[in-house]
Amino acid sequence: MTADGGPELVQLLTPEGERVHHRDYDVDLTPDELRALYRDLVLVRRVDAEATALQRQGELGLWAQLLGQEAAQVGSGRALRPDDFAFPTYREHGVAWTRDVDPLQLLGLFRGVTNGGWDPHDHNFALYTIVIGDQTLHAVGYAMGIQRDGTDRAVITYFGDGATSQGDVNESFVFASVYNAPVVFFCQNNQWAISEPLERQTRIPLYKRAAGFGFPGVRVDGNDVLAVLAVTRAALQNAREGNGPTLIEAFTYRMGAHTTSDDPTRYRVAADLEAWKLKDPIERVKVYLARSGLADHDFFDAVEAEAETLAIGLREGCRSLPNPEPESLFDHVYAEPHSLIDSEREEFVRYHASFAGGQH
Amino acid sequence: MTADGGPELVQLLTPEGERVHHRDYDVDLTPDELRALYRDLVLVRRVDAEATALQRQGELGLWAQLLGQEAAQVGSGRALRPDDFAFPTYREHGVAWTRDVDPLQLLGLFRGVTNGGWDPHDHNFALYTIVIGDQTLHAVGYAMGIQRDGTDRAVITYFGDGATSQGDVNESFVFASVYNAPVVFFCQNNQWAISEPLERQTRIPLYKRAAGFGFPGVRVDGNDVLAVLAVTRAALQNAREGNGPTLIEAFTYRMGAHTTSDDPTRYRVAADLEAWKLKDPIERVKVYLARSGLADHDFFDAVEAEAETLAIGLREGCRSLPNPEPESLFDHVYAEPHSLIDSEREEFVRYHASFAGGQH
Amino acid sequence: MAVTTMAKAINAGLRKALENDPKVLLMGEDIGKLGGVFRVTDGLQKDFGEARVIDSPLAESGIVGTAVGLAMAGYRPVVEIQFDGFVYPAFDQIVTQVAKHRARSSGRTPMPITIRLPFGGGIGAVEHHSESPEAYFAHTAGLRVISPSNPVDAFVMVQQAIASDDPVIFLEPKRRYWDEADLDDTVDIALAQSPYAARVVRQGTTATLACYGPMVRTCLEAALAAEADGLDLEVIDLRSVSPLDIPTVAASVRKTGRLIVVHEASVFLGIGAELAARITEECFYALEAPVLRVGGYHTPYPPSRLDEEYLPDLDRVLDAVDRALAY
Amino acid sequence: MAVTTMAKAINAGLRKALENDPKVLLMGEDIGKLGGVFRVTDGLQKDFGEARVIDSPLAESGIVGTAVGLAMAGYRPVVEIQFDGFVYPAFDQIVTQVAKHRARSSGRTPMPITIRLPFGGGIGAVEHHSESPEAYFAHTAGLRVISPSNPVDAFVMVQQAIASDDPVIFLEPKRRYWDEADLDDTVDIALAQSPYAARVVRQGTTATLACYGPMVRTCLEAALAAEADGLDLEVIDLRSVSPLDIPTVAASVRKTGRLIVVHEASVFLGIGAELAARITEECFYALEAPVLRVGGYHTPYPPSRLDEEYLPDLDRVLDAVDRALAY
Ligand SMILES: Cc1ncc(C[n+]2csc(CCOP(=O)(O)OP(=O)(O)O)c2C)c(N)n1
Ligand SMILES: Cc1ncc(C[n+]2csc(CCOP(=O)(O)OP(=O)(O)O)c2C)c(N)n1
Ligand SMILES: [Mg+2]
Ligand SMILES: [Mg+2]
Repeated sequence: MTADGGPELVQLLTPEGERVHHRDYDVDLTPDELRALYRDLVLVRRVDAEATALQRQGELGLWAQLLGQEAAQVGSGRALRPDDFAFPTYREHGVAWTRDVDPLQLLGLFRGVTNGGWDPHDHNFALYTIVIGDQTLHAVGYAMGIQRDGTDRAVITYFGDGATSQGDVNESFVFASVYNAPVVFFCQNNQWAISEPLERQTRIPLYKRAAGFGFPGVRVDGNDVLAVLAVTRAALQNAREGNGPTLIEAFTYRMGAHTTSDDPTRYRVAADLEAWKLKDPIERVKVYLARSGLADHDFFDAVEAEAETLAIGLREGCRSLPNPEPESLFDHVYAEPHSLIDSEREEFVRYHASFAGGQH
Repeated sequence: MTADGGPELVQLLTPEGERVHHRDYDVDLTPDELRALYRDLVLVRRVDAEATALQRQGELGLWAQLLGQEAAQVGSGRALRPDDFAFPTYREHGVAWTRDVDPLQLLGLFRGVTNGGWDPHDHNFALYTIVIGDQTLHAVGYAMGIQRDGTDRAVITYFGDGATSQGDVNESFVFASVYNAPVVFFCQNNQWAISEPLERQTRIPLYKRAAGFGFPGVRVDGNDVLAVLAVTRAALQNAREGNGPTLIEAFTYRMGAHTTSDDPTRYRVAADLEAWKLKDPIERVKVYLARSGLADHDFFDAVEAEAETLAIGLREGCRSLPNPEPESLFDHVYAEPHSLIDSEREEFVRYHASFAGGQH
Repeated sequence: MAVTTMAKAINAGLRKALENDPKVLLMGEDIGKLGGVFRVTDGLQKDFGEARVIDSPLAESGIVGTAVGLAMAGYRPVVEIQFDGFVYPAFDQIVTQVAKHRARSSGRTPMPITIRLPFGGGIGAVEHHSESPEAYFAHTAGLRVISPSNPVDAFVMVQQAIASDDPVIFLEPKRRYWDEADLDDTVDIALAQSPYAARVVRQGTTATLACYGPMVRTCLEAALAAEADGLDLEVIDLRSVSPLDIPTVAASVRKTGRLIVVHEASVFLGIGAELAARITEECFYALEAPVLRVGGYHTPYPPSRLDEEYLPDLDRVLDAVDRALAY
Repeated sequence: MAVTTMAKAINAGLRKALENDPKVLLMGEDIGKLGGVFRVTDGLQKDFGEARVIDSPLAESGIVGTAVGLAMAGYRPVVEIQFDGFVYPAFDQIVTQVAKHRARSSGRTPMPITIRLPFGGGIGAVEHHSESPEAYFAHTAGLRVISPSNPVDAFVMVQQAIASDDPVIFLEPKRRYWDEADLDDTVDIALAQSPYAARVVRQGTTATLACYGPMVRTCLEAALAAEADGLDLEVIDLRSVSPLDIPTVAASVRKTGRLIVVHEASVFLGIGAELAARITEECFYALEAPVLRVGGYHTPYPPSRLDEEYLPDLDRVLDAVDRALAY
């Protein structure tokens, strides 16, 4: 498979920062909107870098980096309406940002103080899903709910190249297609599933999978925030208008390790990384803004400064994230009273009191 | 979706018994081979009819009829080499016939005297699989074994239109494609999954599913034994030559009920049945043989007589199928000694002996 | 009041739930025009439409997974799994999502999902149509697992399951679908007994039989037969296997001193194991014999001609009673 | 003889199996170049090639399902499931095919499949990486379920699992991967103790602790600590949870009169339930206290900051011992 994504790749902004046109897709953004996208990209990358640092410092048990996937996530996230609903994996920190989830809330799961972190309904952004593929069926179910509500909201679900091999993901294609559900399948093809290259999951470009299920698939330059925005907007609009699902393959690259526990040097060559560095999703926007006089040094400096402040806040916030109360183990397992939970909680309290009593 | 299968339908023998040509597929059969196919079709239909009757008489608990699917099964089964391996569902009585499985052995499962019935290795024909889709992964695994053995054998797996929605079936497409396994996916699209029409499983023709996974798909007239034979032979040859999997959609119709416990009048109209009667898989072969002078009355009568004998043997054989020994419950669960099985068997024997002893 | 089968009682309960709450949806294979292979949903799609009584694609994980999404969107999905042996493809969605999602979201996203599962053997079916998977679900925190033993309970309990904000595995004893009883379909489920409370269905003093679903009738028949031998057996219909109503069983055992647990599922790590462990802990000094268990063997469900050899019946129950009394 | 970690001991066992039988294959996610996320398969693809050490697509049902087909074709697949919480998508293939196929075929088609499952908590991981699903598999007829507690057993038992014609769920106590021991990698597994036999790893008289996998070390530490209080605890490493070695445990209980079962999995319908029920039946008159159980609560595995509150530790084991002695 072509490393550059091939001719089918939808692109509006080249790696060199040149604005190009595409016969099917375009965006018309104000200077403010363009600068806002740049700001998103920079702040999201900074959040990711800071979280990675916090893991190194032992403040987080793990972190799944998005480095390199900022444009795919910001572009698609900004294409959403506030009342649309998004279903992420565990790596969608950039999408979370566009859904106004406080970055600090993302850290809880990785620090081990919660298995969730935010209120999905406040942000129309589901909790992170760790078990590969599960969330794609939830997205289709949610979209079926929208059809029954009779509104024009849409749903987007994120998943990776590796996830496309899971039965659940393919079943979600079947259900979405058969019910013509208003859902966008957003696959970030970052070329790797931990140590396994794309070739372990497919022998043809992933966007073509959709054709097998009877709905459109499109491959977009995942490092081009404008193209991702345009393509995702079109797919969402399509869903709103009752034309059913679309599969978007965002062709990108996982610049970091799979997670902070991973060691990519065992399975991939530095050369690839170097090649992809030239396609950086942020640099091209910066060049474009500067060249076209849409932003000056003051603006870039201001964004840097804002990133710095954000990072400091995140660092302090993380250290002060409270540990869960031991007894909270038993909270929320059931909505209604449960005799076994009650007796185990009682026993738990008795046991811990026995220490206070110095019995041990 | 077009009820007649559309222009993509591969056909070599029209419903009217006219031999037509196709740009990609053909078969060159001797008169003996043609007559043999007709004999297969008639005998297989008779086995099915007899089993259905035996269920009505209470000799079988259930029967899954193949009525209408004889050509799809005989044509594909006869395309196999003896050393190829086939993975059926619960309806492949016609394929079993081509694998020299004694029809009587098919009845055991439906009579409730066994959960299997024959030795898969004697016939290179796996046991019936009732859980929808499971066997497609077994087929791919078996094909991976063949790749490691380094032989030119091939594998075929059968499944229905409804099965295409199962995660396992789609995962089998992924694995076969990624490993380029020598397997043929043979989907009998009989238009129904119990009471659910094809539209509940897909909104495009099923053979197109393969394109989404990177291998060829073809739709063949499932009621045309010659076309099925030609298409399946080509796909198997492809697999042998290292070109990987093919999906064959055999476009046919379930002329009977889903099983003898089903009542199709609740969910489908008689008109469809009438339309499909005109496409009967056996009649067209008979007309062709007669018209082209390849067979005469004596031949047709002889086949009828043979069918009658077969039916009588099946009837008698079925009634005399022995019930399993109660203690056989514990046989074969494990290959090696197992303390729990041993103690339960002991207890079982003690308990039953207590009756003999008249304790109760 | 009308004489009704369990299948029809569940149908009536589903109808009431659909009438009372527009958010209630039914999903499953062949539940529409066909009315399900057991006709439990007969007529419901006709009356409530295809948007609320949904014929699903043939994929159990997809059915349960989309039900999770519908629950997140504010609906109350009632999923039918066609047979016990076909629930396993949905196991990940049930164990990983349905059971755990509420806790994961700190209670923000409840999972008011009911999974209807016809279970158990004795209907002369082919493989995969006679299994008893309840222990898998009972061992899974976050799920509730209940089973009615008669039409009246079936009618009430299915509505209670649907009304619950917790996910409920609703086990339908398929071989009892045709059992009949007088049903008053005007009963107010709000006032009905909790589905998590066991019920003493027969008072006795000699020994206690604890059972649920299809085995309740079997145990009552055994108790009746035992009368002849002068044995006075108490029979408890557990109704819920997760949670278990320990106090009710313990009270009975303190009276009888002996407990036999009966279920179709394999004895090894079946519900009887948990009940035996807990009751022994609760009633250590009251027990005059160890808790005995009557159930399936550690084998796959056999070909149906062995149904009778495999399934607990009146005689096997009484044999266990004899063994308990021998202590 | 060399000091080896459990992870390296399993690696050595896999290597031996690959060397001794050309039909042995390893399958799983990231087991090739990466050597698995725990490096248990480190170097094996390099030495045995991609045809025998297979990086699979990301689909657990597909991995186990193709392993079934490979077994039918005469191979001995050894499947790695990356973490306990990711085994559920394969549940149908495991329960419906791997476990039952041999019986279905009347013994004609054995399923010599080993499923390696790193299990248990205590490594500070995110959700789904700390679960103990053994009861699901132990309740499933047709499977064998074993777990080593130390590097030496790990080395031998993984080879015994692979050599077995029965499917084996091989539970690897991931938090003990880095425990070390002297390993003699020349031992002949044919002469080694059966993996289905429990082992008394500490002689004692006061009470018996029965455990397996990660809890064996915990129980030995508890026994050591108890010495101070003059308690002489016997510790049994069950090694196999299906089947259970009842005679060995019963013999111990007849001596000590008291049994505490310890595991990480939820107590409700956990292995302890079965052991309690059976031992109570076997040793009814010998038991001076009910069998007590120490294990996980009926909750999802909590966020890792609660690892210590959730997992059985030395103190919780001793608390149970105190309660048992109070009878
Ligand atoms: C069902 C399941 N199996 C295995 C894993 C372990 N795992 C976590 S991430 C991952 C790779 C995912 O790759 P991809 O889908 O491409 O997403 P990416 O991590 O590249 O964003 C694996 C195998 C899991 N989380 N869930
Ligand atoms: C996993 C699973 N779910 C449900 C069933 C019940 N069931 C048996 S056959 C069938 C329909 C299958 O339709 P199709 O795949 O088209 O095959 P056909 O019966 O038409 O040959 C269903 C739902 C099953 N056997 N397995
Ligand atoms: Mg990836
Ligand atoms: Mg069909």
